[in-house]
Amino acid sequence: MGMPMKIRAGLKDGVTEVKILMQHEMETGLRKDAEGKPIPAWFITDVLAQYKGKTVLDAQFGQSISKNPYLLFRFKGGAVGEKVNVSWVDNKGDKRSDDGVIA
Amino acid sequence: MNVEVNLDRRNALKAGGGLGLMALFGAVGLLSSKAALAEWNKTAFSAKTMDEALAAMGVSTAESNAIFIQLTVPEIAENGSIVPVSVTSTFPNVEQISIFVDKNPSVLAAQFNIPAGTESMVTTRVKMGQTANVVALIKADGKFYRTAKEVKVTAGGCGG
Amino acid sequence: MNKKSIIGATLALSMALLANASWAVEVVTLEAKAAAIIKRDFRDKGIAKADRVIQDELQASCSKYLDNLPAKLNDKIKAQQEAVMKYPADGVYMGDWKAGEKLAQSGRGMTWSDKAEEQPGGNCYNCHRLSSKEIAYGTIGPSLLHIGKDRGNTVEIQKYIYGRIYNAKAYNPCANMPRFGHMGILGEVQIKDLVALLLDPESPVNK
Amino acid sequence: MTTSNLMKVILAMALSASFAAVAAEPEMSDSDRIARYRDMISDGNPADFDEMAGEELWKTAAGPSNATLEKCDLGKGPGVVKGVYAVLPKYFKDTDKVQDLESRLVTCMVTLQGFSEEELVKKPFSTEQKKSDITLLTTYVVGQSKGVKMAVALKHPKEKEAYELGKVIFNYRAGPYDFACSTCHATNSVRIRMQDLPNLNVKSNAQSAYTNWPAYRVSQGLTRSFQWRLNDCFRQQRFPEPKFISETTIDLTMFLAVSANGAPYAGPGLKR
Repeated sequence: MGMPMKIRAGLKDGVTEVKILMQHEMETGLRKDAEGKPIPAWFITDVLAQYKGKTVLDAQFGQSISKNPYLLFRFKGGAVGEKVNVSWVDNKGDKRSDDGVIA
Repeated sequence: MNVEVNLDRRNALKAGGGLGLMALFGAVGLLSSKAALAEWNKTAFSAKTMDEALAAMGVSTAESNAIFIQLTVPEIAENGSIVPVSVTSTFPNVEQISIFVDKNPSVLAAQFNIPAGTESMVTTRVKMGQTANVVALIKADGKFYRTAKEVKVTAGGCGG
Repeated sequence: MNKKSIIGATLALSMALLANASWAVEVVTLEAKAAAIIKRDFRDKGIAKADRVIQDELQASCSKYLDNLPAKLNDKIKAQQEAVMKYPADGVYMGDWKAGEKLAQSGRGMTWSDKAEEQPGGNCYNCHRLSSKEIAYGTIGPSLLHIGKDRGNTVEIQKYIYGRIYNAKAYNPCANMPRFGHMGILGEVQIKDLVALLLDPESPVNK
Repeated sequence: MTTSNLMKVILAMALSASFAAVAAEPEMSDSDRIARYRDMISDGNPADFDEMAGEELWKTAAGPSNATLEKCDLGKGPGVVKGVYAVLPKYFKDTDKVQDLESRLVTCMVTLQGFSEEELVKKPFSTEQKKSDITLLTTYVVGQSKGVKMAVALKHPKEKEAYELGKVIFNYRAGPYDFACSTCHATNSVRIRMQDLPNLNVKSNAQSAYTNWPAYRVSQGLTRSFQWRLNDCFRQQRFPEPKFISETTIDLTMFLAVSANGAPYAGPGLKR
């Protein structure tokens, strides 16, 4: 089970802005540890954001996304007090799902 | 489960999220790792050059356009491990936004599928091993467009 | 001047003296106390041994006077530093500017995370502008861009630059710049390479 | 082309026109560009996660005494976390010492939870392998002072002395490079490589520098405490290692914290 995300969602002029901060190492697989052994690649591959069961963003990541990935996007609609659900899965099959309440 | 894995995720998306995989995601609120991995474009994300990556994504031509694609990156990044990238497109019917770093070991950083109702705008952060071009690729009405900007990655701190 | 004002002036003067004296005592006490605390609070780590916090006369004086030494003390310390200056025995001051550029780029060396066997860098770009191609340069020291072009490349200039890198304190006792040669941070070969980086007409510093 | 698409095109043209106007503005300096970079990464600080983890630690019973830290007196009475970072370092009667946040947390972990001080100070900083509990707790506590104006007092004689000693330590030149803190931090508008250096003798500089620590260090992927910051300063000064929560580090912190008085605390920050 992955570590919790931080999701902030705000409604303005009929558009919901979603900011997501995920906790993940995002190892490229190219780094070496102190003993010179390669650190295996470990990164989020897929992110899905949904509002009321409908997909509002569908992302795929590669090794070049920064540690603790950050995402910002906007979708039309949304209502204060409703939830935006975000889930991710990484290349090892680990996953995480969290909700952010629209403010 | 097997049936769902074999479903084309793109088609599932277009069907409006009420079928197959999307129903599963909606109900569980979690991505099915198996399904997701099957979908993840391994060839494109492992590509070492822009040409390889574009080929893996089925892009034969991508017209250069800096007017309808706004790519916002810092001119200088104090640290290559976080480089903020924002892509906004004013093309109608944007379906996909992709971000590349042309000198990274794997050039494709991220690909975003933009469903109807979601603005054609996304901000994220990428790693850059050295000074390089950040490339934004947009798919709109089935056609591809691109723009690029250079980000200088500098030596930081006292170096120790 | 009437009597009252004389008394007033004397009083003011003696009060000023008193204040001054107690201030001086206070400072000495604080400095000694701080030095004792520092000596107690630091420990060996890697190549950085605890005795590094013990000040030499130059360091103690510059600390005490916030880098503005009284003239007499300034002359004394400058003379001490001049006396320990060492120039290359072969009379050659310039080496390879390419090796010099590499050294200038490196900010490593002498910290507890550095290794004893590694040659410390020159740390030059940390504080100085050198090659016009490097935009990530510091500004604590003056810009050295085009220094060779502007000052020429005579043996006198070469020797002067060598000396400034070997021991900047022989020119200005409380300079920010480390005493690279005197403190054993850089050897003769390294300093020569840096002189070349600064003065060689082919060096990017002079392009 | 539909009407709405036409609107998009017009909007795009207007946007590109305004972009052209931006480009025509006078050259940005490299420092402006760096400032812009910092501004662009300022949203979404991973230190938030450490604040959350630290709060969990604060409220969870631990140690040989199996107690939480909820009765810990950080300077505003037992259990008060809100705003305490803005009054630290401070003199504490029970220990008869001036203490900064990290040393006070150690005191509480020893007295309330029964940990051994010797063990606690052995590995006080986070590493890639393991985050430090003291740093996580610190991150939580400082987050509870966001927006609170720095008001470090110099009332007790020991507080005054710590400040005066801190000032001397700030100017103490030693080591193979002859460096003091002041070598890099007592001049206006200078930089090392691309990093602007705050002149800590200037109030506004000292305020923005101090109130943005602790901070998440992008280059290390970890949240770093103020004790760590000073430790790394001494490393770069080519000094030996200052002992964790030693008087030297606390006196220096006192000097810097007082210099920041009056400014709202803005951390945990986000740094290169």
